Amino acid sequence: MEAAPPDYATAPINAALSADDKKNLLHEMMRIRRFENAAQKQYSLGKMGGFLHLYNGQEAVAMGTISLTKGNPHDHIITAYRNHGHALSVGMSMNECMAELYGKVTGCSQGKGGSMHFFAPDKNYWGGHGIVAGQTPLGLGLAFATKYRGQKGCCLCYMGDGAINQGVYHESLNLASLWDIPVIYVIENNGYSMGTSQKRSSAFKDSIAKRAEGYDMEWDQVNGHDIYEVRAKTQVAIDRAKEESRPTVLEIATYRYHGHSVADANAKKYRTAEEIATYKSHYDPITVFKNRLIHEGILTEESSKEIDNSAKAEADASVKFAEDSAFPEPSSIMDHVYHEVDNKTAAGTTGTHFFSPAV
Amino acid sequence: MEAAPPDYATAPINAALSADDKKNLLHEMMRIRRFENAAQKQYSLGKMGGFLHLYNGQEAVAMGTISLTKGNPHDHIITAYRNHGHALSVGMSMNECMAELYGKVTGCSQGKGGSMHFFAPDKNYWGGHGIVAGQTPLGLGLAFATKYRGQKGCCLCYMGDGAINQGVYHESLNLASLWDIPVIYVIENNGYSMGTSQKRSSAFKDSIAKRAEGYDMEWDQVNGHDIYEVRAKTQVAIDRAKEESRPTVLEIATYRYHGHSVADANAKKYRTAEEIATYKSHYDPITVFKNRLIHEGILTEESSKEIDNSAKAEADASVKFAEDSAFPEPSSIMDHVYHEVDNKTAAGTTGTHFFSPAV
Amino acid sequence: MRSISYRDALREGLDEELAHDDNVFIMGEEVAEYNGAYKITQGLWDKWGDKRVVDAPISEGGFIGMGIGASMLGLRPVMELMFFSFAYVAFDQMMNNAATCRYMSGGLLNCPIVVRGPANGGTNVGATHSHTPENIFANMPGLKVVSPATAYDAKGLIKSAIRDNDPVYFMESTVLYGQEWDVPENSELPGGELIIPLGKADIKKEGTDISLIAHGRAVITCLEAAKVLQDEHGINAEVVDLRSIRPLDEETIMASVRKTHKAIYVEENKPFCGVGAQISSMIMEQCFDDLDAPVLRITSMDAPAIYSPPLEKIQLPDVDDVIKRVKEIC
Amino acid sequence: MRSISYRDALREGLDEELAHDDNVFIMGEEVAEYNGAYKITQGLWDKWGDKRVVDAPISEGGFIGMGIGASMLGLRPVMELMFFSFAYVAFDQMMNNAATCRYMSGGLLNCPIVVRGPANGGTNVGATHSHTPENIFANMPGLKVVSPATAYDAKGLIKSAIRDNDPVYFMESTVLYGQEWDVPENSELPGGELIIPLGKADIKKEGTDISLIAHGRAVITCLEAAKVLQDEHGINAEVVDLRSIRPLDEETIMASVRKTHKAIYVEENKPFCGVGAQISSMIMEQCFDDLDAPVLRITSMDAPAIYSPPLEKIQLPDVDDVIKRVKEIC
Ligand SMILES: Cc1ncc(C[n+]2csc(CCOP(=O)(O)OP(=O)(O)O)c2C)c(N)n1
Ligand SMILES: Cc1ncc(C[n+]2csc(CCOP(=O)(O)OP(=O)(O)O)c2C)c(N)n1
Ligand SMILES: [Mg+2]
Ligand SMILES: [Mg+2]
Repeated sequence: MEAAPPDYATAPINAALSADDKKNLLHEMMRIRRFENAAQKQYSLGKMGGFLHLYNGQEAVAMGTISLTKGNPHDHIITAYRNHGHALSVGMSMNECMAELYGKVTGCSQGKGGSMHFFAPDKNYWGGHGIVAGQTPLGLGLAFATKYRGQKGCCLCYMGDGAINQGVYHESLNLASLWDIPVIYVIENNGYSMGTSQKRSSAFKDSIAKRAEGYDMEWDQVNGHDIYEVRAKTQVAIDRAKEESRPTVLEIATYRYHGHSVADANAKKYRTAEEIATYKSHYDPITVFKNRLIHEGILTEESSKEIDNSAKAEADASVKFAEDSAFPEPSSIMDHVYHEVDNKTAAGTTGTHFFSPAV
Repeated sequence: MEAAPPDYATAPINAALSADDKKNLLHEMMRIRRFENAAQKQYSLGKMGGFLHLYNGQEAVAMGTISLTKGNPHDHIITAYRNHGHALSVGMSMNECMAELYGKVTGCSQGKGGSMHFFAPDKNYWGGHGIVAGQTPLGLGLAFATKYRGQKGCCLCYMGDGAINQGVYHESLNLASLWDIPVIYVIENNGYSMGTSQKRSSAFKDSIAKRAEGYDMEWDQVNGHDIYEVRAKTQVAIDRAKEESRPTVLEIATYRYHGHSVADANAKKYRTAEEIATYKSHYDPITVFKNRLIHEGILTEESSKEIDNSAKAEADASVKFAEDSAFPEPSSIMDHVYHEVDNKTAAGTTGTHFFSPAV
Repeated sequence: MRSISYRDALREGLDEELAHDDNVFIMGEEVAEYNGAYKITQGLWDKWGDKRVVDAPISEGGFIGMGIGASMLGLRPVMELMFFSFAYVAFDQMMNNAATCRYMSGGLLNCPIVVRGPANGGTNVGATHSHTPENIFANMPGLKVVSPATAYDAKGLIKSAIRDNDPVYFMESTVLYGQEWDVPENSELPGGELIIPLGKADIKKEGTDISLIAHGRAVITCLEAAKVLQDEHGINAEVVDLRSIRPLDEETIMASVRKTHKAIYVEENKPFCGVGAQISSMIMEQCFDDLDAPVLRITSMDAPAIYSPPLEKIQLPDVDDVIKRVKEIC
Repeated sequence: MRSISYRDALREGLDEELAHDDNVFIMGEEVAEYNGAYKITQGLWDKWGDKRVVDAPISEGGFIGMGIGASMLGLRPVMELMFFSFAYVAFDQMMNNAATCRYMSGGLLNCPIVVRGPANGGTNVGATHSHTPENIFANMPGLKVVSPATAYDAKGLIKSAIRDNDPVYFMESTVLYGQEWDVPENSELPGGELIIPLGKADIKKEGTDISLIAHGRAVITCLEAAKVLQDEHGINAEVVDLRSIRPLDEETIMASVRKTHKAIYVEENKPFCGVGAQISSMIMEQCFDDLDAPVLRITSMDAPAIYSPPLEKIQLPDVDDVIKRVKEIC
């Protein structure tokens, strides 16, 4: 860490926050943490299928960045499979998220997507995508459409540090810069792609965001453990997107506490126990911010505990909601394949859309 | 152009050339030019199918770089579809190349590949590839194999300026740098991908080769109209590959005189007549080198003419060779699909490999 | 009725849809300033400008993915692949993001895109440029695959494809671009425009003795073969043009087979798991007792596309191949 | 004879081939230090080191393309796709460079690669991670596609695949990895090792009443169904396991059908242009007069793979589906 880091609390975007706003940011981060903990517990009880990629340790990234888009109808969000934090940050309810993990009909995707695929287009939230970097051109497209329509907006497109080595990301960078598309690529650099450290997967100098320079594009590095810094530096990129219609790559340093997914048997093999412990004790984004707010005099240990308790209660309730919900009807397997079929339009009722020798 | 450019004739690799060596380089460039002219003529007479991408104007790139690999058993060459110059530079005969254009059985690929797909593995020449940038990981693999075997060698992997926006090229750059693979990406920057100028397809600052920096990789820019400079700067990259096993990206400035392919109806629309004329009169790599050798006192206009005449005669003879050759037998359509089948091995004779309801 | 080329018909369709809906835009390599590698978009950039007709770098995965993302917000990109073979560098975007996002979101997302371009062999451009992936894309639920054989169909189908709210992959043929067919002026049409629904096959020639079923350029081959069969062999073949592979007009296919009791599927696809395999097995599943002989298939010879011009002609199914097979079972 | 898991059988095969030929190396995401996402390569990095077992970044197009290039010089890369679904980001390399270079060079080039990994649904990982592209790759001449159903086959086939001089795409199933089967020790074998040639189907159960033909995990479903059919319904089904889809053992398939006169193809593929479409149309072409009923097909329900665990179970063919269909025609 540097000697005297700038204090991002004084950045205008943070200075403008009321005490309630700040407590709300803390609350939102705690909600993410509590949601993930509840999900982990239910997963290990066998209540879910597939994968479960937890966001613990990275909360300040999703919440810090997405808090800047609130109330802007033309700001869009899209991310990869580690997407519960983003989903909650855009305002999705714990209930619909937990139910989705259970594969219940009350889930945000009616049980069709699972952990990796949360969506809420009404909240400008476009998922939740499982193919590494597959969402990077989609984010470009969301920003392109915003510009095409003459709207002032941007797209925050999240990805992991392992995703920077997929070709489609580079194609997207070139297109973004060439066409002045207001997209912001947020690399959540937690140091590892599954069991592979950043150094073993990526050749770079100084920063993995710096590849942006090859496309004549702006980039920055951000300390993702400090939500103030996340907000301050991301706001610069958002302003650039909206004022100049120029893209940015942000590399946000963060850490994930759990294994790659809950099924990661090696979670403790490719990282030392000390490394994990150091992050938890020194850099935890929730603790850092909580202490900061206590230091600012707007929070006490007790009021913090209360906030956390309410987050936990909400998470517990979401488990109950999910448990009590029904599974989708088997017939729903054939829904949501084609828009035209679902809507029984002329197109949807012309010709055979489905081929079902099994039936 | 700069005020006093360095004289690359004095670079050790060029200083070591005998007068005959130099005349030979000129001869080889003239051979490429004459081959292409002959091919163009026959193409317009309807003797060939498909595409014909001519190399006129770019001769110093293939010949300059490939002349550095002569006699090195572990140096490999691979390129895109504009590959006649490279094929002749590695020592393929005009006959087998022209016959391939005709789709004759005497063609290097027995008429199976056509203009875009010349191959000569015995000369370490691995094609000729039609999918833009598709060859970039292949070149990486050739260099990887060389290193794997403990051989001192490298791979020169050529590509166009339009190819830098394909994702697989970036994936290759990362792998090359991460794994210290002795590959050299040679971007033949002729300013256009089909009808699109470099500026309209690629976002960059200073140089399109500079994207290499994002991968902590060396890069350089080269004047491709001066074969001395091409050789001098490429040798640096080859040395880096062989001594340090490190990759390089070279951007070689060059120009193509003809349309994208001979069928390019717009060849004169997206470039001004002046631009083309300027290149031909001031920067033609053959004229530049010819004049240089005259200036050096080792060539006269007459001896140059003689060399050119012999190149032309060879090209004319190759047309005759191609004309006189037979088309492949129809049954050969089914050859060369599977190694095991062609070689009638146990594997090749077990089970059905081909499904021929038409027969 | 005027006669126009398949190329001009496509362009008219695109032009009309650009006029019909501001959300429609065209994107692809060389589609704008160059007027299209195969001139399908000739004049459209001049008329509609940079915003509606966009030249893309050689980044098919990137720009098609971008189009998919934009379509989720309601734009309707029509993306040209210079060759449909180049879909293979954009395959993940086309098979996952386009085909599955609606499903995985429980219907919250939508992907109204068109990807179009030529998907054919026969012009000696070699194995990598001659793929015919109708079967591959039609395998994936969530996608639609269309393959017009005539100018009339090309115009009517491209307009339907653009208005369709699902991803449509529209596979043309460079060999057909120059062929001319009757296409009515809009003023001659009751609704004022030519719209052909996806999922409707077309009996291109009525017949009683055998059903020749095909899509794309193979339809033309079948029509020529049917003429010779009629004129020289007294065999009255019916030619069924699928036009749309998914959705598929099963009824028209089966009705034809129930009438003729014999069928051959003709295609320029490779044989293994090609469209013909699917259609022939459907016919045999549904019309087993109506058939006088197994459904036959005629396809490309089962090797990568060869360059050598006279050999590539042999590799692809031609009129003689069709006649020969018909005579074997009629 | 000992019993080992499909996973261990694969690993033994890989290990033996690493020992057999210095040109063999393994490459993929997490295959080395992590021991493989599904632990197929457990212990191999420890034993063979960095050179022979290589961890790759998430760049499937780049590293598979690299393997293809290296194979042209004689190396024999065995490349793991963590899920075979990720082939879609490497599709051009796998369909063009691997499949066509030999052809386009008139036989001068060669591509002895193996790409292997799980290609299956059924574990609730969603639509993008559950593709079953056997049909897609087997469509392309120049490629070989293998899909073992048991530990025995997995070991014998992976060894053949690695020694094969053509590109082999080897599709496994995460659902099978833990299943145990008899696999002989090398010392028990006449040749000292277990090699199963590609292109040989295996009659997994003899029968007389109907042929249940399948590949991969569906073979196991058929075996279970056959047992119930025998025990509870007195129907003696024969179970034919293709093992290798291309090359294909037509003889064994047709001999079985000629014996039983009835056939069902069972697969976890999507139906349209799936492997079952190909095999059923081949059977009907070749055994039309031997058949007492059309060849039926049982496939995945025709939608992208659903997440919801109880529903994904329904989406895929199971024992009851097979029994129900068999009883319809037996
Ligand atoms: C194209 C593709 N290849 C491989 C995978 C398997 N995979 C899923 S996540 C992952 C690691 C990604 O790491 P990173 O991008 O750093 O994100 P993080 O998990 O750290 O959030 C891998 C290899 C995939 N989903 N898609
Ligand atoms: C993936 C892919 N997309 C598009 C094409 C069609 N195409 C062939 S060459 C070319 C232009 C390439 O330009 P550049 O790389 O600069 O090479 P040059 O022709 O100038 O040598 C295009 C678009 C292709 N062959 N492959
Ligand atoms: Mg990471
Ligand atoms: Mg160029």
